[in-house]
Amino acid sequence: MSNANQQAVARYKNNFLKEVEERVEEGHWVKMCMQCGVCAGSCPLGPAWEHTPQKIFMMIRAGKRDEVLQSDSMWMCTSCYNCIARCPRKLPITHIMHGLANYAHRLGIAPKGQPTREFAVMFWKNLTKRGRTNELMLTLSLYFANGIGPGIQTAMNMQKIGLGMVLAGRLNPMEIFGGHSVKDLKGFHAVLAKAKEIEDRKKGFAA
Amino acid sequence: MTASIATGQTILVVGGGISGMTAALEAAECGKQVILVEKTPTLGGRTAQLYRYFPKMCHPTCGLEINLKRIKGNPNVRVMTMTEVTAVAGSRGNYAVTLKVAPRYVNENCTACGDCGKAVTSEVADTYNYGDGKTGAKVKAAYLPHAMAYPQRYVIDPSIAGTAEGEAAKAACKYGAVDLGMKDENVQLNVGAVVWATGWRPYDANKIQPYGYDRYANVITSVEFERLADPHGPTGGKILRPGDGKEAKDIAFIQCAGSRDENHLRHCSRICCMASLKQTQYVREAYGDAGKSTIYYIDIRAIDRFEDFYQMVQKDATVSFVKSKVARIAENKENGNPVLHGVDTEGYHRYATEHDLVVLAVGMEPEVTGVKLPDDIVLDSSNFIEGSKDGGMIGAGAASSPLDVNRAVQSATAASLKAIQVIHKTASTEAA
Amino acid sequence: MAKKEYAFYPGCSSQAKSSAANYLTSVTAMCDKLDIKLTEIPDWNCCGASIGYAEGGELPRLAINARNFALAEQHLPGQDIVATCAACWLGARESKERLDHTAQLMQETNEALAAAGLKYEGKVKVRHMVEVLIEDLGYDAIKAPVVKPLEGLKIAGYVGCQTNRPFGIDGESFENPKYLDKFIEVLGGEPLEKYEQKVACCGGALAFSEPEKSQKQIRDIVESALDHKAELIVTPCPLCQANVEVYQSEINRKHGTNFAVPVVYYSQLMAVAYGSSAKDAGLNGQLIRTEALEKIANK
Amino acid sequence: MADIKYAAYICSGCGIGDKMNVAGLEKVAKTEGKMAVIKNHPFLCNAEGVQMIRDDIANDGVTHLCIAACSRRSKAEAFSFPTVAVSRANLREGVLWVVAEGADHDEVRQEMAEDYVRMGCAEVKKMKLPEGNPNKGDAQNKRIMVVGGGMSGMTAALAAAEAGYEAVLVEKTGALGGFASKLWKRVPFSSPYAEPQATGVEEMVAKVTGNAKIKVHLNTTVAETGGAPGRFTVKLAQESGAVSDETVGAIVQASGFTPYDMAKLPELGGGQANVVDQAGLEALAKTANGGAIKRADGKEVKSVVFVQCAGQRDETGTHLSYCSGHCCATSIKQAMYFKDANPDVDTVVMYTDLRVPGMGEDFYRSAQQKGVIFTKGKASKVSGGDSCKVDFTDLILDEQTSIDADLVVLATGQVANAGVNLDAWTEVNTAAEGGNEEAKVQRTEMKTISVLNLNYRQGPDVPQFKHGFADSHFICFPYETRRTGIYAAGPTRRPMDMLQATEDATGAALKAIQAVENASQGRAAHPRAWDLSFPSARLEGCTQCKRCTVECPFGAIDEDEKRFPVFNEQRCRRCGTCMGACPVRVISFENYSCDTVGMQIKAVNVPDEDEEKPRILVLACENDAYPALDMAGVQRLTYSAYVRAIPVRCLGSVNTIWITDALNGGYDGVMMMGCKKGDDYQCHFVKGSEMASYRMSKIGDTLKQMGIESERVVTHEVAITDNARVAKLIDDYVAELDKLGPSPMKGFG
Repeated sequence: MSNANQQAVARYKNNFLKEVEERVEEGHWVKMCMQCGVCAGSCPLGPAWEHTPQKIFMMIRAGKRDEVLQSDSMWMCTSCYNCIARCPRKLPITHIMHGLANYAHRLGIAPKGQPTREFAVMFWKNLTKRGRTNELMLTLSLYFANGIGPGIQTAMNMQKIGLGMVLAGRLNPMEIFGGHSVKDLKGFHAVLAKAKEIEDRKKGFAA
Repeated sequence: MTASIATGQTILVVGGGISGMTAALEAAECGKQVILVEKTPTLGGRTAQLYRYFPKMCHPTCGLEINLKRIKGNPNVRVMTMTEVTAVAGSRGNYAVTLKVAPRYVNENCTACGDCGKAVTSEVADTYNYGDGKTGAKVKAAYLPHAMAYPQRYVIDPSIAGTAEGEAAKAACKYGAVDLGMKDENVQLNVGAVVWATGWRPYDANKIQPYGYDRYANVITSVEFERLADPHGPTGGKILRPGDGKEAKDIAFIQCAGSRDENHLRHCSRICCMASLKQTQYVREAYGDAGKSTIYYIDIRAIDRFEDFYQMVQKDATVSFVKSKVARIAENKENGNPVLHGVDTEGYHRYATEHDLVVLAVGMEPEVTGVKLPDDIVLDSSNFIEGSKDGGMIGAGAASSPLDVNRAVQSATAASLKAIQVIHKTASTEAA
Repeated sequence: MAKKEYAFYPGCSSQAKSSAANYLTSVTAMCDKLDIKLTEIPDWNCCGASIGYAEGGELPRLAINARNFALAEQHLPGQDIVATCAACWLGARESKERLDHTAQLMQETNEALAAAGLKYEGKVKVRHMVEVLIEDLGYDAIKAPVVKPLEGLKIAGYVGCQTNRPFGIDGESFENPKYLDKFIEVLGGEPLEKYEQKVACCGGALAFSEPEKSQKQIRDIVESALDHKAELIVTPCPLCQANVEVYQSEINRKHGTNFAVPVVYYSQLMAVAYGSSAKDAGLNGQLIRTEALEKIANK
Repeated sequence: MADIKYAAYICSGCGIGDKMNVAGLEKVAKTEGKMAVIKNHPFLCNAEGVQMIRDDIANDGVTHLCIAACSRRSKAEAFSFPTVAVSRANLREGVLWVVAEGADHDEVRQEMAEDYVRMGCAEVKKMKLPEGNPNKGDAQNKRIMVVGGGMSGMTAALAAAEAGYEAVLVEKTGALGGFASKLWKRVPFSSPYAEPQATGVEEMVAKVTGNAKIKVHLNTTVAETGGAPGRFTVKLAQESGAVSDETVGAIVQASGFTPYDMAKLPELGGGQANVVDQAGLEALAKTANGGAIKRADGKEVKSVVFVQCAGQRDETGTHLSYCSGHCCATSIKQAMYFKDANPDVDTVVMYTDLRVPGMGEDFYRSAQQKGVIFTKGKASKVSGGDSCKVDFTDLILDEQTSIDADLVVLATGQVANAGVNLDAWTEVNTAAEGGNEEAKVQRTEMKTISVLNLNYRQGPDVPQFKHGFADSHFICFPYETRRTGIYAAGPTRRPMDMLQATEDATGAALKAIQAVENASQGRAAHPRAWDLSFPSARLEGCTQCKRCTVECPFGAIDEDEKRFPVFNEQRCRRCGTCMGACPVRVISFENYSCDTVGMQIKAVNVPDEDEEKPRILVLACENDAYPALDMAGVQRLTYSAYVRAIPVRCLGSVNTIWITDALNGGYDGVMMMGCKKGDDYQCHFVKGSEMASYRMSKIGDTLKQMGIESERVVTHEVAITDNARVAKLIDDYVAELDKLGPSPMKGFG
């Protein structure tokens, strides 16, 4: 993984903006920011950010590669789209944040143990397994992510809810044995594999 | 009214604001025949609704007085108020123009004695004081638009024209000036050149949803603030906020309210920074050191010697600057104060600041109500007028670009000469 | 009036015994009364949701959404895709816009789809159920079937994020959308128009990973509803519904509050107002039961 | 001239007849006003009333008439009788609407009205119908001289020519084009505002040289300018030393600007290798001719930093304190030069406030689209050399940092080429005239930078406004020059970009055309546009005190060898400052003179002290104070009926004789109301109210000799919006005078 990072560093030398434009989803928008800061003030999770979006764009232009990619700011995004709705330059900020997170993640330099990062990975694995999310497995795997002990602890705390959901017919204990799935799983996986292959080729992650 | 007096040597100026008056007068004082049409009942336009000008803090009515004196004394200018251009046919040097004159219900016999106003009781929105906006100001339905209105003649609001109120106004007039039988009148004119000085209008603040102009009483626009600060305004110059009539002493000015924003106006309106800097001095004028102004901005655009004014305001201890586009406004339910949320981007400082009153520095967009532009007029990406392809029609002042008063007059003077060139060429080709 | 037919995209959470199963139940009842025919897209797959970005990346997310489009175009030609889940609608519509506007992505995506013998033509439209109700039927049509008006019921319309931004419902403001209030009004209830948290984010995407942060959002949403004396919160979004309902007990446990505000779907309000039983309206699916609605339903 | 016949027309409309005894007014007009014809009418301004007056003029030989009705500001069109002398007695706004209602005010109201009738009659008897400048015959030249052959100058010349006027274009270098010809490209003037455009200089030069109406003088400067609008005589000096003469009617000064000298900015690398100003970058771009831009040392530029506001917006007093307006857009354009040639060149624009108003925002976006990086930061130090370095504070990231670059461009400002600063000049010149040899040398030195070399009494160039620019002081009137017939245009008037400069030049050309038209008709120019009156002086009474020549705000009056004033009517703006200045009162206008006002003052009926009715004379500037008094009436605000107001053209025209006459005549006080003075002066005749208060400060001794308290003469700055305030000022002053008691002069009048 980290050799993908070294290759990227070598390829773009000190032109981080160019790297972002070519490799990050919607990255070509970064240059259009005019530093008004409306995104920073619009984010519900704002107070949890170390760097606001507009500041991250400035850091990208200033070539602060490590600080940006290792920041956990992007991982605070709740996908509420307030920033996109208000940006006077119509930057797709939410997607750029997602793109940066994804790129950092793929390079393997995103913050270790960042909970959202880990959840996102689980979620994707969960949904790609059968083509549809398995909410029970998702929940359980999350609780047990940090090992059996704490897992049981969290599970105990949440079991009332879990049980409630079951009673309300909104969580199915049987899903542990499979649950919902697309029928043409083979085709679905083929599509995914192909898409990933193209994307990796494009973004320099080709194995 | 006959069109015979107008010829291919006549210049038509559309819009009676400072740009239109300037374009008309400069040509007339060169000896040209000019017809000046204005859609409202009086000349003066938007500048007549300002309290003071930046950077001199002088009064717009001072210049208006001079321009009106020029008009009264110049036989070459014919003024038609309550008149709109409904059609323009023909081409450079030879236009056939159709005008629609709306009924004023008061004829030239009016001496502005005011008896009709005394006779009626019903009221209408006082548009001079932005009564159709947050000031809520009202006037009698028989009124003189303002103290310097020209023509100095009353207006009867159409809403009472056919009513007993209208009759009462008629009965009260000793001079037979009230004529409730007036109808729309169409006038045909031939002119050689047309100057479009149709001006600007404040961007509709209701559209800027995060700032809640439509939801919070104490969020107003910069043009409304001018009326609040003006001794001739609805509050007699006291800065009373609409929500509860309380004196507003801690005032926030939000720049780029609509401007520099692809969700609204893509252009920069040029005047707003200076307007807000000026308005901070209204706050000082009203409260001295007890007042407080905060300007939320992206870039302060105080071009050329206006920079002096910016530097002066920066030294004013009652004024502070925050480099931030405010994200949203909420309302403190207890006291009705607007609360501004955002981030100061110089460094990184999150704020949630309460103020007594918020003034949105709304942008300029071309005035379109009552303006029907001919098809061969070329517009820019924000619909400002670049002129007609054949050069026979010229944009002037704020109709041609977002301009401050001084530059609008400069633009109108240039437009005036361009119009003169058009009729000169027509004359010389006809002669040849 | 002729039946209106749509290619239905229920999404993972609306499946049987999933977190929004009761949404599906009530939608079925609602559509039945409104003469709307929903045909499920055969073998549809997950939209990837917003959170899918981190591992999924761009093209895989586009591809799985395009798969649904291709299936709809193939099996239900001429029908618009209708999603009930905010995330599904958003994920799908975003993918569609990006594909339709970027030739390269379109080409790459179809290259991927080809692996399953599918092709996305770029024809099908992607819409949210609320759009269908407002644009294809209109408020009068929504009012028409009302037999049990929700009299005197104070309801906070909580729109949330993803049905509102970045696309939202045509003609509605991002900051102050009014359609839920209008729904409540035509159904005979009392909308709380000044409810401030209308468009606040529930922190859904972070519910698992950053519980403290997302539960802070939920607290504000519920508190403000109570300030306005709301008996109910109504929402168009399954994530909002689940989060705001599910975590109230958790918040009570942590902060000693005693929240118990029922959170329902607009479709449940309609089903009840249209005379469906509490069961058909999916009211038995509530973690926080709503006696008020059940009473009306059982009238 | 035909026999004189006086008539008074009294209107009883608008309630005048109800509140006043019109018969009484008629009696005053007859017995005291000595009017031959006296008529009253219930509605004088309507068609019938006006016709009655016209008939009397046509059939009854009426030559002078006093209209006693509303204010002179009302019904101006109805009461316009261009063939006769007209005075207006303001019975409506001046009496009816401002005197308190009710019977107990009937007496004072009537007295006030009668006085205004007396004043109107007295005034008109001293008035002559202005017939325009009798010397207009010598002012028929309508050619426009344009000084400066740059973009502004060429535009002005073409604009005049295309309107049918001959133009004389004077350029000091060997070619037309000016600064614009040094540019690779210019910023866009019209939609879509996305790309730099060809300057179009060549096309314009071709148009100018190809235009039969334009005569071009290259390598030429203006050696001397004399005369006045319609008859300027100009000596042109060729580089060769040859001198030629031109006669022109008006002048457009488009002498352009000089970039602020980089050498004054060592801290920003000024003078070091690979640090250039914007002009320097244009030169490099021209050489590159669309290809890769290379530095002086031939190295291809791979990274460039533009430092905005270099030596501008300076608050330390060392450099330019103003903003030159165009530099942000210019740097954006220049950054595009690099990006268009090679997108991989790093281009950083370092700014504190990016100032691209209007559609400039599109140009800004276009640059970002091309990958130009904008950094909000303040450069503290630039070092040149093979690898330049810019130390700066990043205002967004809040850190001290630096960038390396192959080239640094300093956005320095525009310095006006506006010639000699007259304030400095006057000082030196007075010393020189006093015989100071050093000053004489200094004066000759100063003149070398003069643009126009005017032989005017008040100095060789047009007065400057701020920061050395030859701008107008007025927001509503950007072309309100202080040298009639001479109009500055382009960056010499105000810092500006090329688009604004060409528009400015077009406007200036119009004003020049207007000036020659007015001069040829013997009419005044703005703000008393079309005024046909003109000043005449009885020189036999003149004491050669030079006050008029010194105090004329427009440098209209020169001196002949015997030190007598020489009036250049075409330069005159009819403000009357000279009339106010003249200690022996030999200067007057036909319809405005020491007598037209003096006789009004004398006509007022001043009660004896036992009547306890004080009289206060108000002399009000007709542009601001008088309208304020009027509008107080329009708004039905009341003030004391003891005042008698007389509008004056300008407080500068107030002659102290009026004050002393009034006080001698038993008035209890005199109020003078004029415009704001000082740096932000509002007086359209520049120093009117300043002059007035200066003269009043001198009047103290005279008052002492007369045994009159100084409080009996006051001056106020009054704005046109001061409706309520004027009313209060008057009432407060009446109260103050009441405490002071009646004037000691009463009864001696």
